[in-house]
Amino acid sequence: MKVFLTAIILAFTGGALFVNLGSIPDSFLLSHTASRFYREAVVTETGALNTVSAILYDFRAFDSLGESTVIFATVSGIVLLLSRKTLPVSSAGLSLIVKRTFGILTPFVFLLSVYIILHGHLSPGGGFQGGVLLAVITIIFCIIYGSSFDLSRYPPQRKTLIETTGALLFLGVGIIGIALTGSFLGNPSAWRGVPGTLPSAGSIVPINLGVGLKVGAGLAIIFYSMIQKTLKRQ
Amino acid sequence: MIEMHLFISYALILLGCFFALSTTIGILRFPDLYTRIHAGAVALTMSALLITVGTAVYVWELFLSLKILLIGVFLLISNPMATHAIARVAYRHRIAIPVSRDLSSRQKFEEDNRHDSS
Amino acid sequence: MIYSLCFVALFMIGLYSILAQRDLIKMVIGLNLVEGAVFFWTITMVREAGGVPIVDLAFPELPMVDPIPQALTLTAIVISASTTALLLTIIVELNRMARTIEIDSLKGLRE
Amino acid sequence: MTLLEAFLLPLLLVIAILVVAFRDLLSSVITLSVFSTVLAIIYIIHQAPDVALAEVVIGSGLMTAVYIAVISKIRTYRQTHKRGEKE
Repeated sequence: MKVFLTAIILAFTGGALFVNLGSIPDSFLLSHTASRFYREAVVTETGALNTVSAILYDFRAFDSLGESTVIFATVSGIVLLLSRKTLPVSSAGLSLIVKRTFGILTPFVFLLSVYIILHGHLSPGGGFQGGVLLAVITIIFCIIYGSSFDLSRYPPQRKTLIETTGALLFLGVGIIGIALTGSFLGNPSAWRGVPGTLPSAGSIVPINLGVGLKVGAGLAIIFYSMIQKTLKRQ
Repeated sequence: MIEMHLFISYALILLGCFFALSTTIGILRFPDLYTRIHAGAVALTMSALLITVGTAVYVWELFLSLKILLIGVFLLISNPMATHAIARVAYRHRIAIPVSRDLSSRQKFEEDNRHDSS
Repeated sequence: MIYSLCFVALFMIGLYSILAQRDLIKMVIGLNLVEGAVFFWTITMVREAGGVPIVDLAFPELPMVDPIPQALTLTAIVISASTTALLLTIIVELNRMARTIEIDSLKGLRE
Repeated sequence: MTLLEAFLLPLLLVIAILVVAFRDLLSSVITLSVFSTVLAIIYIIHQAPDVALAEVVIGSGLMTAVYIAVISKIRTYRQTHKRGEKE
């Protein structure tokens, strides 16, 4: 009976999806509306070259703010669910060769993440991708060196501090936008340098930095609270 | 004459593809965990290195080529390290211990494990 | 056309994993597959040819693909990662409470 | 529809079927990371390098680590309680 029901649901959903997708006309994404505006206005209105970054952090920056709120709510929920008395049971880590090799490699991972965050308006990348690479450093510390090393280097209070700093940086740029341009998260034209150089694109660079810190610290807190073992009640 | 570096890059990439193919055949056909790791370590590092060098010759700009060569250097460091970690964990967890005729290697393995667990 | 077919097939595989598997982690994996299928369709639905959506200052009039689906997909990927992490945390807590993650053994929780 | 894509799309479907068909959770999760990688290559073919970067970092790096942490936690919990220890 259950197999029969599953087959019926699958067949019905697949047929409906396929019929509806086939009826979408080829000119569904009308190129003379929003996307044409974005394409034409990206250099003159924001100073950034990467159109995806310009949409995410300038034209639709309020959307990104809501997305940061979703990450904050997820981190809060996970920490609340796992908030028993926990004991950070640490493994001894892997062998000496692996530890030394990652001692060489980890600064380059950090450098790559900072590069991706700061060049978000010029090249592919931005706050999300660089932030997730920052969170990968926590995973490297927990797996290679054991989680007590991560606890001693970056305790959860410091991660929370970094996350709050990112969120406040985002909001602060928004309020400065109110003061300078009259609208929340507006891009002040005094900050825009020459397009194509590193100090350009106005408020996109600090928003990138804030989103990067927020996403990196949030995902690091999620991973760190997942690998903790529960303290047994005596 | 301007196409010379293109020929060199194609030759390097094709050689890298041959090494990758031999890696795949080795991983599929070898019987044991350790021999499979051997195929994945040596030939795969060689193939990745050849393909990155071939790509660096293909783009033929100074800074872009240097960036791609940096990726090759990191592959050269990290791939043997990963192989070492996998082999060490398999040895610790007694997966597919190689059976040997003489007892000395077997005894040495037991001593290693006793030393580790203590 | 072929992208729509591929999208429907991926969606069906993920939906089957959500509906028919007994393990809760397998159901979360199926949810990830469905999300991947939707991202795949959102990226491949752009029918205009063009380059990457980064303006080249030397040639500013070169055509580029539609950047809006890419921006939407980028937001959705991060949100799907947080959602998956939250679901996995709920599964860990459920395993502590009910001692199992099989869907058939969890029927006693209904009362 | 390039030649590379004609090879990658059936590969994507085969990998998705393998993800569902594996009975072992660990094999399934690792195959899911391979799925993310193939998806990222398809994004690069469709001129979306931002999305490809995000997909390969999140889907194939971070989420695999989170999945493996959860699976090992559940296994450890089961082994602890199979020995008869009560909380």
